[in-house]
Amino acid sequence: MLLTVQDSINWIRLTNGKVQENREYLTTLDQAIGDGDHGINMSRGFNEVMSKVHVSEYETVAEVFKDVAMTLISKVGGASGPLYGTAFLKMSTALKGNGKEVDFTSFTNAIDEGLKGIVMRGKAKEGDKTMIDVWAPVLKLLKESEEVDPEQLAVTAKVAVEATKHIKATKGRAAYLGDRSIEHIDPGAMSSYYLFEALAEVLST
Amino acid sequence: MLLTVQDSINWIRLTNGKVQENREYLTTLDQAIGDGDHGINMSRGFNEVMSKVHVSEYETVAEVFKDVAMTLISKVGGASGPLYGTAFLKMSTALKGNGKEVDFTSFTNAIDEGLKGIVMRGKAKEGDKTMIDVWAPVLKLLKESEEVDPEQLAVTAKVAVEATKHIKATKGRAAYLGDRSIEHIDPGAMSSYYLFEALAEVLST
Amino acid sequence: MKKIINDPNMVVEEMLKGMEIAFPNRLKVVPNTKVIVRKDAPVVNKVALVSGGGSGHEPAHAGYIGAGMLDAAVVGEVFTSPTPDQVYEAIKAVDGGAGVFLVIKNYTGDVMNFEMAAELAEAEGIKVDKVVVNDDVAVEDSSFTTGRRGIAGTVFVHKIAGAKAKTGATLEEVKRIAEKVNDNVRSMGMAISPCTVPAAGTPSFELADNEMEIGIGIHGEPGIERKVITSADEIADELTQKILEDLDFNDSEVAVMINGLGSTPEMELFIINAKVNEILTEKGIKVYKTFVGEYMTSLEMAGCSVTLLKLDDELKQLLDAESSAPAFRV
Amino acid sequence: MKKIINDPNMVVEEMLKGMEIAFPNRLKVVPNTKVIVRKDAPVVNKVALVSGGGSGHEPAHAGYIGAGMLDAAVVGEVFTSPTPDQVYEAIKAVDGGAGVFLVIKNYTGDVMNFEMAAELAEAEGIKVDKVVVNDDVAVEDSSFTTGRRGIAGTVFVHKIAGAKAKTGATLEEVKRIAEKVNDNVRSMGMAISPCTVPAAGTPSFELADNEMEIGIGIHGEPGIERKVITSADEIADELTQKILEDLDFNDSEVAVMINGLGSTPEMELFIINAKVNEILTEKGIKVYKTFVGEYMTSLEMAGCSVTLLKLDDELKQLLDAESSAPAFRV
Ligand SMILES: Nc1ncnc2c1ncn2[C@@H]1O[C@H](COP(=O)(O)OP(=O)(O)O)[C@@H](O)[C@H]1O
Ligand SMILES: Nc1ncnc2c1ncn2[C@@H]1O[C@H](COP(=O)(O)OP(=O)(O)O)[C@@H](O)[C@H]1O
Ligand SMILES: [Mg+2]
Ligand SMILES: [Mg+2]
Ligand SMILES: [Mg+2]
Ligand SMILES: [Mg+2]
Repeated sequence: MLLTVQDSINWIRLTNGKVQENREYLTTLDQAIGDGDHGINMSRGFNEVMSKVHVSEYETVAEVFKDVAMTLISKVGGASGPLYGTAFLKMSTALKGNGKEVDFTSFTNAIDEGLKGIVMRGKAKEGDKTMIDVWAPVLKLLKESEEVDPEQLAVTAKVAVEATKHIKATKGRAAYLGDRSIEHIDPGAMSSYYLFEALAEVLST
Repeated sequence: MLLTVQDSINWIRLTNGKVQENREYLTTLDQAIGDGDHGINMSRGFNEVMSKVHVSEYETVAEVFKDVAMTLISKVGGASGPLYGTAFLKMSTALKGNGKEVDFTSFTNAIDEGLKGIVMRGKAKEGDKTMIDVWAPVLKLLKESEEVDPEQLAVTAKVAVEATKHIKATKGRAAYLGDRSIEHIDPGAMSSYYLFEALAEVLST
Repeated sequence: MKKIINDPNMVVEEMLKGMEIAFPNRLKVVPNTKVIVRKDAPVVNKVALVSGGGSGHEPAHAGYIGAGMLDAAVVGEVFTSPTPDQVYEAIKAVDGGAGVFLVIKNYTGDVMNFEMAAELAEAEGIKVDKVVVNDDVAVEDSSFTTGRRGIAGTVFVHKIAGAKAKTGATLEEVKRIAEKVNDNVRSMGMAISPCTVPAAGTPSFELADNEMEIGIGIHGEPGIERKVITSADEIADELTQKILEDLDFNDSEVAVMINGLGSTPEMELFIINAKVNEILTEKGIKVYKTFVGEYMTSLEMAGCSVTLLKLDDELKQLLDAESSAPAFRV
Repeated sequence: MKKIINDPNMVVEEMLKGMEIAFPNRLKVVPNTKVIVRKDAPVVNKVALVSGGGSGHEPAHAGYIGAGMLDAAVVGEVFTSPTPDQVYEAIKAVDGGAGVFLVIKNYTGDVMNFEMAAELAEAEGIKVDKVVVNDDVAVEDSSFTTGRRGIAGTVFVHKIAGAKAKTGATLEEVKRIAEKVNDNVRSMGMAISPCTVPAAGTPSFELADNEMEIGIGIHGEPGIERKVITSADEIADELTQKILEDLDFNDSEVAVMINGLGSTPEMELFIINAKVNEILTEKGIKVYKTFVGEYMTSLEMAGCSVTLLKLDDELKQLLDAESSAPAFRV
């Protein structure tokens, strides 16, 4: 067993905490190479997610992710809303067969489907300087492992987000800047790092 | 004899010099209690006056003042344009009977008519914190004297302009400020001071 | 100073050129002047409306030229009243035989220069009359002083007197209606940032990060009071209350204008409008029509003014009448 | 941050309220949404036009609602694309049976959210089609990247596709004309000051007193190049040249739009217009119509964009057709 319903809720709660704490930092990152709303968008979205999850009862992890997805899709907007929303929607669909608990293989598969959703929706690929540049290494790690090492997960995500600094953006708003996008961390990659950092924390307790 | 045609031209030239030199200062004074264009207005106007006077031949002081008047009226605008323009027009009219040279009594009378023109046009009175607060003491000095003491003339104008600092404006733009107009020198009073300071310089040589 | 300009002393000339080229079928500049008139001026047997003043208030006044509004705008240097000869040129260019009506904002300079022009025109046998607009309640109304300024309410005078003139009304009738508008219109403004006259190069005043000026005019002059910036609702409340204290608007219908001074996003103007409307509705004052936008600006000043015009049937009809002026299409 | 607002997180809601109250006879907000539609929506058997995007671009997009232009505008948070459910609400509110046409500016977020809404609508049996406007020549045009942004040229798409829809054209015909406009319109912008998203509280970037950003977008994002500010003539020249290099305008007739980004005085826009017109005239490009003003803003950013639309008879006729939209009256 990897993730219970309660774990999945904790995951979202921890992510929310990091997003709210780093609202301004995310916005600063987005001001540098985007339009300065990523922190605001994520903060608004996860606030709404928390309100939703708070008052609901869940039988399965898939249901939790479905609510997260629908809330992000309908409350965030911008690029990150449909992308994170689609990711959680695909993760929810992938976990439909599972119940209260999700094992490692199913979860890895869900992350795989989530990333596919992001790619399908945004038509970006690894190396375009987007959130994909965090999701892809994380998925790779999971696929190559037999079980989760939370510490390694966090480190992988951390290294991945830092690496976006050196990429020239070709997708999203940062692409308008061309070479000027280099030397800046991608904001969506950073929020994805928070997501996986929160996951690592949940899995290590 | 007080003023020759050449003196009157020198007067205008010296005034122009002071106005151009203090363009920014006049504007700063006008920014404090007006709309920040007095230096620009006076500078533009006297530039045009100089161009006009430069290419003309004059037989009488009245003719010089007429050209000064018409140029100021058609090139300055704002409040100061019609006021200075009217002053010089009335001075010109007052000196119509005189020729190449103007004596002290005629000149005093011309200043009297000039000030009356300003009052007629602007409907302000002494103590309203306008250029009148320099013209009136200067006229008083002239009326009380038998001949001009250039030094006294300059001092009188200087004292008068400084005194506008303590007045609450009731006419012109400064009036909108009410009490906030106190502690600031009136820009039009300052440009009138330059006019009379230049006159004192002409008369002392 | 940071501006998109060439020579700071040539901004007015270059603006006029850009305006004339932008509206070749509507406007023309009278050669060698700073007078801009309707392409089809003079309109025979119609009272012609002339307004103007310093520039820096765009779209005032050239944007209000068109059938049903102004016939000419005289453009002075930035924030400086145009000279009498220029106003006189405008009068001559638009006089169609029925007389010329001058809409003057109440500033010492404007009044003097326009009056001198009127004297010149009258000497040439052109009938001229005028209204001096003084809608700004921020300034004390006293016969011993300069009196109140003309600000955004002037646009309603242009609109309504212009509509009246278009009906074929006489000069006296146009004057009556213009004074009626002036008697029933009140405005008040505020700013959160100053503006910079191009030829001056420095801002007209300085405000700390948390300060605003209440009772601001439209020439970058300081307002009547400087204080800590409050919320949009409080600002709307303060401006509206001052206006309502000045004239009895009870049970009446009004036109509302929320005017941006130059760099206030429309978003903020609409936020102000929401509150002004709420205040009026609470007091039983009915909003007949609302105008939100930049009508009478002060270069790039950030701030706004609120204008209320008390309406009766006559004013409503003229307010609703057609206008082809680019900045006030009805 | 200095703004005339109440709660920075409520600016969009309060703006919508202020808009609806300002135009009670023209506009209505679909209850519990951020969708603003024509008062008489849906218009039966007319293709309905829906546009929108983040707010902060006012008068875009609500100001373009009216007969002959848009049927609905979907209003997102400041600079943030609206969500699919909101766009879907707009589609439902305006569909009059002839289908709904979406005018989308080419931003990743806008495209995704509008497309998701289209999928929802199609699932409900509503015919939906779209154009993705990408007029900004500052950005490289590549199929491997996000591609070009949609900026001020979008307003011409609204106008012309709206006029086409008003003639009773089918969804396919509206799409054809919208794409024709998009194929023939090019824009480029610059800024001399940044803007501040209310909820962010700090400016989007910082510029030194002598710097400008060339190739700026409309979301406070930095431009493609930062350099020392030049004269208005040089700026006009740089923007226009970039546009002319991108599309062959030789011997053609064009519509020109000089768009202010929020706090640029009209005076400066007209100065730019004078130069743009001169450049075009020199090259034998005929200016058919000129638009100068704030059409697509970026909050209180100071700067401007130049847009050229290459016209043929069909486009001219539709450009000249009547429009009752408050921000684009024809
Ligand atoms: N096509 C895409 N595919 C994947 N991620 C993307 C794409 N476009 C943008 N993103 C991500 O979205 C982030 C920006 O999100 P946000 O600022 O909320 O939206 P917007 O760009 O619409 O303002 C970027 O930093 C990037 O990680
Ligand atoms: N009614 C008046 N009578 C006399 N002088 C006046 C009057 N109104 C204004 N002034 C003078 O004009 C000066 C302002 O001139 P200026 O700045 O050029 O014109 P404006 O006030 O139109 O911008 C004031 O400082 C004052 O001395
Ligand atoms: Mg963003
Ligand atoms: Mg002044
Ligand atoms: Mg002035
Ligand atoms: Mg955004």
